[in-house]
Formats: sequence, structure tokens, C-alpha cells
Amino acid sequence: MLLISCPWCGQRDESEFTCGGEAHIQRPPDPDALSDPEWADYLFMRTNPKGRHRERWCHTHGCGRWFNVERHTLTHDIISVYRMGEGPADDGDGDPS
Amino acid sequence: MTAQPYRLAEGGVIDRTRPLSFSFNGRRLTGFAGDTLASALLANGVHLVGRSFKYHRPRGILTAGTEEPNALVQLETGNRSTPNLKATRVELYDGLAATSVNCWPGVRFDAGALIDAVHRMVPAGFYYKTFMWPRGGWHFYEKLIRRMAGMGRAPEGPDPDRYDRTNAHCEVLVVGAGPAGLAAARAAGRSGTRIILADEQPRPGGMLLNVTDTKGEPGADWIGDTLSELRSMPNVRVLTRTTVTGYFDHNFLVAVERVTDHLGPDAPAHLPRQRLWRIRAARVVLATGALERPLVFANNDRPGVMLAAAARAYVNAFAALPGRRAVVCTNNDSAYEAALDLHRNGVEITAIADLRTDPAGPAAEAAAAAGLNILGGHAVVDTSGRRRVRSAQVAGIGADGSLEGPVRALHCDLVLMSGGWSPAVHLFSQSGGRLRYDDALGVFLPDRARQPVQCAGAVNGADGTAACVLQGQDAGSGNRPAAASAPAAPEAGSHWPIPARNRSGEFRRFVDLQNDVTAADIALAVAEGYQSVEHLKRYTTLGMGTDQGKTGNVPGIAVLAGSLGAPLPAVGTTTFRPPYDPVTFGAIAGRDVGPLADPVRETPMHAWHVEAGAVFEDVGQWKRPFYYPLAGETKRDAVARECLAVRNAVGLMDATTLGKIVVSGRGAVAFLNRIYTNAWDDLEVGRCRYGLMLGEDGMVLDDGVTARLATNRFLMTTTTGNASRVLAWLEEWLQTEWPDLDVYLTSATEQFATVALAGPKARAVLSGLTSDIDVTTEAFPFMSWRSGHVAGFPARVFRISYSGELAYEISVPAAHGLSLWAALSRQGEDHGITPFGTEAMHVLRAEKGYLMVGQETDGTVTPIDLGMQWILKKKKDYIGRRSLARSAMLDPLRKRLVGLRTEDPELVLPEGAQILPTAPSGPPETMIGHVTSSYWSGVLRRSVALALVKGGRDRETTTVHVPLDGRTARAEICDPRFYDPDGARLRG
Amino acid sequence: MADPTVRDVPAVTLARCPPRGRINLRGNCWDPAFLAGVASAIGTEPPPAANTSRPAGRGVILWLGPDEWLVEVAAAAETAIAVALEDALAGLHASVVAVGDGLVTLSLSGPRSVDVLAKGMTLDVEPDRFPAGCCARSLLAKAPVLLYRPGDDLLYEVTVARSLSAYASRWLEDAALEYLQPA
Amino acid sequence: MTRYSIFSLARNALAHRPNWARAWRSPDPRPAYDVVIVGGGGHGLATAYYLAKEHGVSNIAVLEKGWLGGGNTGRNTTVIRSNYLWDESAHLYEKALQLYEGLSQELNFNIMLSQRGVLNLVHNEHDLKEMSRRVRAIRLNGIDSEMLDRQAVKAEIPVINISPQVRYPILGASIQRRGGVARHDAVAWGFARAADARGVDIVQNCEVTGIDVANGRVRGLQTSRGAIAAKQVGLVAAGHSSVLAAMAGLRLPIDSHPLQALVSEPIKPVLDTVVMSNTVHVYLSQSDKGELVIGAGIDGYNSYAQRGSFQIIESQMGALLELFPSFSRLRMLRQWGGIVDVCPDASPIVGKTPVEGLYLNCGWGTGGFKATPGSGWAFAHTIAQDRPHALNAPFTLERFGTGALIDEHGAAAVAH
Repeated sequence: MLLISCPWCGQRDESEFTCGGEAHIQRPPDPDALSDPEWADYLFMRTNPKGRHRERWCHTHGCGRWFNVERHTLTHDIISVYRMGEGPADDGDGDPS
Repeated sequence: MTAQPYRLAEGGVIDRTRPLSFSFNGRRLTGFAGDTLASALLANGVHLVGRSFKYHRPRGILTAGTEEPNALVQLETGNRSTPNLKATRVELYDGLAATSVNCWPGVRFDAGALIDAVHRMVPAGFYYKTFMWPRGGWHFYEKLIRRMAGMGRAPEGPDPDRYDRTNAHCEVLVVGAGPAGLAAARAAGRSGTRIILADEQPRPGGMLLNVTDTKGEPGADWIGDTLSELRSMPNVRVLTRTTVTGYFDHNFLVAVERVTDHLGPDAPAHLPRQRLWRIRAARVVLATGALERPLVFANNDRPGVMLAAAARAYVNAFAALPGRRAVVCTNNDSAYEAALDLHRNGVEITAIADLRTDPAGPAAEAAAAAGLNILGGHAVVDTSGRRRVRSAQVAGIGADGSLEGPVRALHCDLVLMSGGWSPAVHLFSQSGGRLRYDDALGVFLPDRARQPVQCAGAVNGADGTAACVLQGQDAGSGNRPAAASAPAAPEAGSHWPIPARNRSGEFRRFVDLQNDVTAADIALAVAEGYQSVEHLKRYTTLGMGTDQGKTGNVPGIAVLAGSLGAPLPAVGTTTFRPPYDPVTFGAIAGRDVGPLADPVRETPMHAWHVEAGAVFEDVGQWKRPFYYPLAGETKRDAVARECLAVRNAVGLMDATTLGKIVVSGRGAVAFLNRIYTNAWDDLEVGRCRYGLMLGEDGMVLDDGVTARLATNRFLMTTTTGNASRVLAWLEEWLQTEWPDLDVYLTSATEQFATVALAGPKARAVLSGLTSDIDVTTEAFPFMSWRSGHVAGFPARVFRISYSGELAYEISVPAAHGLSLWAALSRQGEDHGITPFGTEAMHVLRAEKGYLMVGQETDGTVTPIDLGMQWILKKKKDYIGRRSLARSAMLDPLRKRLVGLRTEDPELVLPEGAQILPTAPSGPPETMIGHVTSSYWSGVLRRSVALALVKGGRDRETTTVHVPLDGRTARAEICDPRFYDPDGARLRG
Repeated sequence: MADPTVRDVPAVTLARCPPRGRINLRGNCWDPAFLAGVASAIGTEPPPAANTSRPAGRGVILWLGPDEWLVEVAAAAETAIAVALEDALAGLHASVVAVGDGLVTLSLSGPRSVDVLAKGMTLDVEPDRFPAGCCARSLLAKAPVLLYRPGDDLLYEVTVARSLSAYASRWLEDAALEYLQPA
Repeated sequence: MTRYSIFSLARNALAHRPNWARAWRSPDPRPAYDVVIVGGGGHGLATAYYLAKEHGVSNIAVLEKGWLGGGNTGRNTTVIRSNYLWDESAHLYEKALQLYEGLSQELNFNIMLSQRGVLNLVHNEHDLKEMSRRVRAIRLNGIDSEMLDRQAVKAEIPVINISPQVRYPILGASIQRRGGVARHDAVAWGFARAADARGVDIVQNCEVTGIDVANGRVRGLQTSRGAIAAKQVGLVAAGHSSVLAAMAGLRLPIDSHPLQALVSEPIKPVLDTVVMSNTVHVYLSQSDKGELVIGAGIDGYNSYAQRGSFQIIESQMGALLELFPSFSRLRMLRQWGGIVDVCPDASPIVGKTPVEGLYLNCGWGTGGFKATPGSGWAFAHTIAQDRPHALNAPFTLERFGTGALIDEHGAAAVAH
């Protein structure tokens, strides 16, 4: 059971959150300009790393905000938490919130 | 009342003033308050408690705790019957009734024991090598095997007991209330922060409870003092009868408190039977102690063979003698203390066979001083006796580990064994902590932790009470506990297994007593190539019993290492996983069962529907009226009547459950343009528009009508089932992709009660209930909305229609929903107003060829497939647009929506029926589509059906074949708009 | 922990509060105009700090999210205050939606109220961790709720969607059962 | 290879010492192979076996990072069935089921296939319609499937609660009688033993650390036990597909999630079929040992940790007790997790890659065990012929570009 630090509300139990998968996948500004495989890369292809993973979570049953989490997919340690539009914290293992 | 022939006259924690009557396998016996079932059985001289899993061998009581592999019982009968409980953990209560498991007809004479006679035929993994004939024959053999397997029985009938689940937060969780745990809790508690101390026993004290002579180290007084200090601290919560059983990520631990198990079926009904604690701890101190290991010698499984420390516990804590004449076999000092305690209480210690050639030190000296017969370099190599051990065969063990000298049979009724102690590292390992093998101690110890956790006491290798207390204090104060102290005496680690005196004995050296895994099985697995410790476990079932290998795993690893000729640490351990001790399903589910299994959501008009006799349909968590049968009506009758009422007069339907979302802000139009496939710029305030949402993959996600309330304010509706999903999805786009758009979304689903009023008489009914809304077509045209009052309540009225008739949806604040419904019913009486349910709604819209999300769509259907190109913007982008242009989406043979007209107008095709281009010729058939919606249409006096068919309406007028059960129907592909295709009625 | 030995007070009391007016308010709390607009309509600025509340006239304004608040007022005042807010915030990026009918508030009080809540909530609700005035959205068992502690006593308000109120209420009754039987 | 039978058991029982041959060798890897299969689970071992048996490939290695069968093969809930909606899936899974039906004899290893029937419960009107669609399509594909009403469900499963008074009453079920369970470890061991007998080198404790690609063609592998050259490489490592593919520069439409399962203590037979419910989200069967084997859905986050969150177990138990209130006093004995590689359409990828000589078999999500022999059979064909068999031709990586997905979310709404 993860304990996730919402950048707004602080530490809350995983059950209040929804995981939205890999973060920082931008919707292409001009989809028509893309080939089918390029569009598929946006739509379906994922990094799915074993290690540090930047992902989106939503505090669904709290403040309702989406935010980013950098989490290790093997240890489940949360390395950093940062708001939408922000970049991840420096390579420390501290929790910026 | 029967006597308790093996009960000591004094001592122990039992209360001799409170005798308790109980039965075991139908025999009436007596024990005392404070007894476990095991101690009470021993006090009565009962040793044969159960039968083993595979060979059905007689088994007794090996341990005094959670690690018990043998003494499993079925407690009580009927709906409170509980299988596979460890007699060593069952607290005695008056009237307790227990029976042995896995034996027929009884524990003394068990037919299953025939297997034991042919045990050589059925070594580990034998079932992989036979039962293969004939092909598919396993299902037959399996029935026999299944009957033989399986231990106890499932209860009969629903569980009458209640279970609780609760959450707790603390700064320090201390697991185990032995000396280390008590000291840790006290040290932590003095800081004033929140502490939880959990222990599985009814009384704190741990192993100290089993010791009478503490030789000057902390003892009963120290426990008492510490406990009273802990109880005086308001920040400390002491949980007894509570087993911490799972250690998960981010210091989340699960514990089970047995609240009333010790009271039996007469426990107060308002109390939960068990409580599951979900604990989030900033820091954890594990003071989980150590478990004594058995020794692996021939026939080490007979009733009367017991771990030395267990025997000591029975004598000291329960005043129950496990025998009168004992032989001791050990490879370490701890068994000497047990031997001395038994000796002091009148048990004759025939011999102490010590695997160490030259036992020395205080333990051996004390035993020698007491006149006990110590045989250095000796071991018990076999036992005899059928249902109870009658003698132990003792022989010398040479330096090379082989038998030496003559084998002597020593008469006895008890064999005590000690193979050393294994730290209970289970929870530490579950937490992700690494183990290391300590050569000096010969054990796996906690090494690097992955979470904020510390180990203290015997689990950390500490020896002796004083050392445990010191480590506990350190850990409790947040300091790193001192390193493990040196062992009192080095152990002989090389006698796994102890040599047998003959061939047959070689096959009877048990490692896992519950699953009947022998040293020979392990050797066989190694010989066959199952050499990884995980393969060994799976091939032999070592450690997979209800005791989870707490006693057998380490000896098993040692035997494996011996067979491989590898050092023990190279073999490693299997992964420790939750739970440490089995957890009751009911406790895991908590109160999420029965009426609270999942929320039931009801609309404000629910009571009316119930009163009207509605049959309900589950749509997500909502209960929606499905149809309203009159007396004697079938579903088809009722639905037909409801539909005709809407077509010919007027009907009303509860539409409250549809999702409603207020979209407001300067960016609202831009937002809708991106979310919906059609354009929203030109929608005037006061008007409504139908919209279709796609996923980014181009597939239809949801649909609904959105009304423009003000320039920058819209009210969007969604389908019932998708309401929360759509809101979440919209929020995700807004927050993550388009933060620049000035839009706020607010759910208004629960704020309003909504009634759909549909049918040619709808206007007449509505006009009678409103004075401030002009309901004429000119003033209030199709696809517009007005606000005002209906039946005196502030209302928004939307002129929209899903039935194809003149229709209004009237929304009022939820509190007025029931009154509005009642007012409409009264007002419509003269017009024949009829409540209709979701099924009639489905029929009405299908007659019109309208799509229903979830029925015509299944996540693989595009708007083009549905013939809805008209709703797709040509130029501007929207979610899902690019996906519609992918090559596979342009395939002319994609399945597209059509109508189906059955040749036999009376025939209503089953929904889900598959469509073939030609008459069936035998499987596999070529299927070109399926029926998505199909109903009897009362107004058309024939069946109507919608279908998704390859090629779609290009096939119009062709005949397709629909295989039904036992016959094939023919139908013609047609326009899906069966009724009023031009829409004259809904605009009227 | 609460002292369960206090006599004459039921261990837990569960009640359904009378209907209230409630307004869901969205806006940018870094925009002085928004703050001033809200203050002019309800007498106080929205609290910027997470999980806090402020008295607002005879009602209260509760933090729901960084740009979202719930204004609680008397039922009869809901429409007027919503209009006042809308007028005060006209032209700003803000949203005012009356939601009073869609929500139901249950109150839970008594020395064991914390224990009852803890059974259904992962939130740390002990009095010193969830002080007077604190509010938070979370889950009570399977129902999304807004928890609010108005004062220093052990009274907690659980606000839940109307259609889930029967579930929440039944759940709390069931959870409280073990504290309500005679010893 | 000693032939297994009742007679060989008897011979060994009477022998002074048992004399069973090793089930498989433990060879050191050779420097080069014609075909290297990465992943020593059921799918990988089956691939190697069928390559050797059906296609005469003789120089094959299977590389396994840990111990063979230690991934999802040894962590699933052992359900086998072929009742899939879409033709493409139905044909592939049916091939697997047919191979399963003869597998014990073929491998001379009892995989304990128990065709005790798989029931999919239905709890609402919408699901009734879906069931009708599914059962009819499956039957027309020549695969057995039936619809049961409420009372028939009770007849099949006497211990189930069909009361209409519960939260989500049971309205009916579909059943595939040829479905059932098999012993998961035995499938891996049986294929391993049979492949080894045909000369396949099964190399355990050999982790692949790199894939050598030159001029668009695979050349070999870097491993923890040295470099190994290979003409063809098949990646079949569920739970690590993305990691391996990345070594060859490929991105996959896959997310890896934990899938948890648990067993009860062993009890006497109480449940003779496999029961699944998508609506209340649980599925279970009773093993021959007597344990109830229970599974549910995946955790929502990406993970390679083989463990998940406790809340999944809690909701699974609530669902179980809704169907079987009398199981409340039984106890969870063991709990574990696997890593499942999930594709957006809940269907696998079995086929070629943009790298010549590199083949991919992954994305089976929660349902890979039931496909094991069919997957291996079709993948072996794909490698041997350098083109997919008709059975796996639709399951390409390219489908994510064209949009020709095979959406089986209905089939996998609950993990299995």
C-alpha cells in the first residue's frame, strides 16, 4: 500500500489516488502531420522502465488534482512528487513537498 | 469431570478455580481457564491429535505456538465450524468441541493410512509420473486424490459472525511483546508519540512466560512493571491476541486481532469475532523472536516427539506434563534448560543425546549436577511406537556424521528435540529487507533494511533476556541495536539429516511434518534436477502447508545444501511472503459484505418506484426501474404497454441517474470543440445539442446532450454508467493537457432529480403544471431548454427526446424529485400517463435507430461504423480524430450499424445472436456481425433489431442468416430507423 | 485516544443534519480580484491552506482543492448567496454552482467517534492530527466523503453524495455497533 | 529420458535406491546457437520444444534469468479455457486448448489437466446480453460453450449463493466444459524435460544484458554468462518484455502491472469447477491439494516488483464472500504477485519485429498460461519459417499503427 504525498494535501493512502500511467507524453499539436506509426507511438507505445518511472497520478478522492510522481518500479520508492507543468526534482531521494 | 492425570498440582498461568469442559473427537475432557487446547489435551494425556497430509501418519503436538505443523483441528460444527486450527493456538473455552482433521473414520483408525504402507510408490512428485492414461483420465484419478487431500472441511452455511477492519497510524509499531518488544515499546512510549505494541499471545511476555527460573535476568516482575508503565501511557496501545501478519510497501502493516475467538460461540454478538488492523507506521521495531527447529531423524514424527522448548512451555506455563519419561536429542544448549525444568517437575530424563561430541558449559554442567545422563556425540536415530512414541533408539555419531557403535533402545513416552533456533525473520523479509547467513550462529539474520524497520532481540540474534532487553531499548529509542551477542555454545550444523539405522528409516526422516516431505524426497528432487530452492519447494511441497514451513524450512534448506554439497547460504531461502500466519477471509473483507458489499445508489423517487412494484435493474451502483409490471403481466407485456403509452399518450421515466456536468469558463466552447466530434461555437444560449465523445483511439466513448446555459456555461449530460468516468476523463485533459483553457467542471449529477416526460400528450401534461414556461412549439422548440417552475418547484426543462416522441426532461433540485414525480403522475392521469422503465426506453430508441452506448458500442466501434459521419467536424481537430484516419479504420468491410428485419415478423432475435452471410454449414462459421439490440415493437407490430454487420448498409436489402438454438432465422438488412424516420413526431 | 469510560454520554451518536445550502466555488486564489469578490459576497476570503476552513457569516467555507471550495450556508440562503457570488465574480475566471441538494451531511459525535471513523478511513482523524476546523475529502469505506471537524469536541461531519447517504449512514451504524451495546 | 509410468514408479519403489534420471541437464551455454529463446517459462520452453519437434531445429538454447518456470508460469491461477469472443483469439486459444488435451501423453509428464468446466457468472442485464453474444460466437467457431440459468448455476456449484437478495445477484452464467485447470509447474517442467530430451540447452541463472544488432539484423546476446551468438532470437519473457525490447531499440505498447493471487488453507473438496465473475471481480478454483486458488484484477500502477497493494486483496475477498458467504471462516494461507505485460487491446503480440531475426512473443496480460502450448507452437512456426502462422498473423506489433486491434477487454475485464 503506497503512501503518496499529494503536492497539495500531503501524505495520503494509495486508495485515494488513481494512477494515470507514464507522464510527460504530450499530445502532438498537429496529429494530421503524423504517419500511422508516429501516431501509434503517441497513442500506445510506452517506456515502461524497470527502475525510475515518471508517471501521472490523480488525487481522485482528495483535492482532485493531477500531479507527477517519480517512482521506482522495482522498490516502489517514491523519489519525487511535482505538480503539473513542473519538472522532477533534482536527483535526490528527498520529497520536495 | 475427568481427572487431568498429567496436570501438575501447582504453577503455570492456568486458573485452577475455573475448570472448563470440552470435547475432543467426541470425548468429554476438562481443562482450565488459561489453557490452550493443546495444553489441555496434554494434561489429559492425549497425544494423538491428527493425521498428516499425505501418508495419514499419526501425529501429535510438536510445538506450543504458531509454528505448529501437526496438531490441526476442526473447531465446532455447522456454520461456525472452522478448519485447520492449530490446537497450540486455540484458547480453551467452556463447551469447546474439536475434532481431528484429515482422517476417516477416525484419528485412531484412519483408512487413509494405507497410503503409508506403500509410501515408496508415492515419493515426492509421483503424480507427475503417472495417472496419464487414458487421455483425459486425470479428471477421474483426480477425484480420488482430491478426496484424500484437503485437511479440514469448509463451514456449512453463511458465517454468523461479524468482522471489523480498522486503520491506525503510529510513530512506532512494535511487533512482539517478549522482553525485546516490551523494552522497545517502553523506550519508545516515553517519547510521548503514538506507539502500538502487538503480540499474538493472550498475555505479553513472550518466551519469558515459559521460564520459571530466570537465573537473575529479568523475569515475571520485570514484565509486570513494564506492562504497568506501558498501560499508564495514554499514547501506547497494547494489542494482545494480535498477529502482525503482513508487511507491505511504505511501512503499511496488517495485523489480525482475535477479539472473541477465546470466548467461543457464546461471545457477545455486538463484538466482532476478529479485527483486521491496517497500520501505517513511521517506524517499525520487529521483536518477533526465534523459532526452535526440529531435528531430522527416522520416525521423528510420532506423537510424543516434541520440541524441547515446547515441552518446557507446557510444564512451566500450563503445568501440563507432556510425558513421564523423556529422551532428549539436541545440538545446542537450550534443550538442557528444558530437560532440567522437566526433571524438576518429576519427568524422568532417560538420556540427553547431544550431537556435539563434548558438550560443555553451564547448561551441561547444571544437567550433570542434577544427575542427568548426558551422551556426547550421540543422537536419537529412530523411534518406535504406533500412536505414541514408546522408545527412542540412540546411537553414537562419528566425526564423519555416520552411525557409530551400537544402537540402544531407550524406553520413553516423550522425545524432546532441539535443532537450534531460527530467528523469525519473516516480517523483516516481507518488508524487503535482506538476510545474511551468520556462520557463527548458523542462522539467517536480518541484514540491510529497505524500509524504516529495526530488529531487536532473538530475531536479531540476541541470546538471553538481558541482551534482548538491551536491544529492545535501543531500537525503541531509535538507536541501532547492538550487534548480536555470541552464541552460548557453537552448534553442530552438519547433521541434517541424522543418519538412519536402516534402509526403511532413510525414507522416514521427516523435514516438513505437515506435508510429509522427507529427507529422501529432497534427495530425490536434487537427483532429478529440481535443485533451485524454489523448484524443491514446488516439487516436494516443502513448506507449503498451513504452518508455512516455520519449523521445516531451515532444516529443509540444510538437507538440500547437504544433498548438493553446497554451503547453506549459497542455497538461500525461498521468498517470505504475507501472511506470516493465515488470515480469516472474513477479517480481510471486513464489513464489505452482505448489505454493505457495495453501495446501492437510489434516486429521490426510489420509494415511489418500489411502491409501484417496479422491477429494478443494476446499472453500475444505481438501481433503476427496469419495468413496472401490473398484476399478472410478463416482462414483455409490461414493456409493450409502457412503450405504447409513450407512443400514443404519455409516459414518464426517472432520468436522474444520467451524469450532469457543469462546464463553465471562457474556454468552455473551445473545450467542447475538442472533446466532442461536432462544433459548439454556434450553439445559442437556450439551445441544446447532441454530442459524441471518442477516446483518443477513435472509438465511441460516450454520448449525451449538452445545453448552453449562458455564454460561458454549459450543462453536459453523460450516460449513467459513464458519469464518473467521463468527468474524470475531462478533468484529466483539462489539467494535464490544456491547463491554459479557462474551464471549470463541476458535477451536478446528485443536485437534480430529472424526469423524462415523453409522448404526444407530454405538452398537455407539462402545460398544466407550469405557468411561467411557454410550452408551445414556437416558443419552446425541439432541442432547446427553458427555466421556470414546474409544479411549483424551480426547474429547468429540456426539450429533448430519446424516444422519438415529443418529450421533455424536467430537472428540479433533488429534494423535490419525489414531489415532482407525484405531481406529474397526478396531472397526467387523465391522459393515461404511464411510468416506464429502462427497457421501454431501450425499445423506443431502438425503434428510432438511436445508438445506445454500451449496447451498440463496445469500445471497438467508431462513429463511422455507426453511420454518424454527420457528427464529425471536417477540418478541426478533436480527441480521436486522427485515429479515425488509420488504415484499418478505412476498411470497407468494418462492421457497421444496420437495421435487421426478420422474415418472420413475430420473431424477436436474441441480442448477441451472430449473423452469417449464408446458411450455416458447420463450424467454424464465417460470422459477419451480431445483433446489438432486438425488441418486440408494439407500435410497428413486428420485431425490430439493430446489428453491426461487415459492410454495413452496403448490404441493404440482402438476406442474412441468424443461427438460433436449433434453427436458423433469416432477416433482411435495412435502414435502422424503423419508426418515424423523418422525425416529424419529436419536432411536433 | 478518547476516554470510553465517560458515563452518561453515548459512546457514539450518529445523526443526519438538516438540509443545508452549499455552493461549489472554483477560482484562482492567487488573483486578488477573486479573493476580494468572494469576501464581498460571503464576508471572508477563501482559505488558501489545504484542509482548512474559515467561518463565513453564519456559515463556513471549506477548502476542497487548490482552486475549489465549498461554501456552507443556511438552506434558505443558498440561492441568494450563489447569486451574490456570481455577481461579485462576474468577469473573472470562476465558477459558482449550487450543490446543496446533492449532498447530505451526517454528524458523528461521542467519545468513540474517532474509532468509528478510523474503521472506514485511511485518513489520520485523531483529534490532534485533525484539529478543529480541519476538513478533507477522502473515502469512507466505498463512499467518497468530505470530513469536517467544526469544533474542539469529538464531533465530525461527514458529507456525502445524496445517493450514497443511505450507504454511508448504514455503514457508520454498523461500525458503531460494538460501542453501543451494554457492557 | 526415463519413461514415466506406473511401472517405472513401481520399479523404483522396489529398488534399493530410487534411480530416476534427471529431468533436464544443466549445461553451460555454448558460444553460438541457431536459435536462442530468451525466457524459460512455459511459453519459451514450449517454443523450444516445438521448434525441435515440428521444425527440426536442433541447435537451440533457452536462457532463463532465474529458475525455469519461475515467472508467471509459476505464479498464475492455472485456468485454461478458449471461450474468446473474436475469431482471432478464439482460434489461437482453441489451438492451445487442443494441444493441452494431449499434452500429458505428448510430454510423458502429467500436467494434471482437469477439464472441470469454467463458469463465467453474470450479474446484470447488460452482461446477459454480452454473454449471449459471446456464447453464440464461440459455438459458431466450433468451441464448446453453454448458457446456464440461475438454477443451473446452483446445480453446478452447490456452495454458491444465488439468493436474489444480495448486492449483485447471479442471473446466470456461461460455461465452457472443456475449460479447467492444469498444474502450472508441471507444464513448465514437462516442456523443459521434453525439450531437453530433444537436445535443447536450457540454461538457468543466465540473464540477458544486451541484444546485439548490426545492419538491422540480430547477431546475438550479451548475458551474465558471456556473449552468445545467435542467428535468430525469440523474446518470450513475460514481465520483462519492454526491458528486453528496449535492448534492441524497440518500444512496445505495453505496461507492466502487478497481478496478485492467493490461496486458502487446504480443505476437503467443496468446489468442482472454475468460477469467474467480471462484475464482482474475482475468480477461483480449488486445487487438487484442496486449496482455494483465488485471483482478481491488476494493481493500477506499473511495477516489476512481484507484489501489489493489500487493497486489491481486500476487495477480492469482499467479492468472494458475496458469492460464497460460507467461505468467510476459511483463511488466506499464501499470497503472491506476478508481473503482467498488458497491451492496450488486451491481446498479445506474437510475431516478427523490425529487427531481422528477432521475434517477439509478449503482452499476454493476465491470460498467458492458458495459451502456453498454442503460443509456443505458433511462435516456433514463426521463427522457423520467418513468417507468422495464420493463427498468430493477426497478433502483430504493426496492428497498433494500423488500428486493427483485437480488443478483448470484455474477456479480460477480470484477470485470469
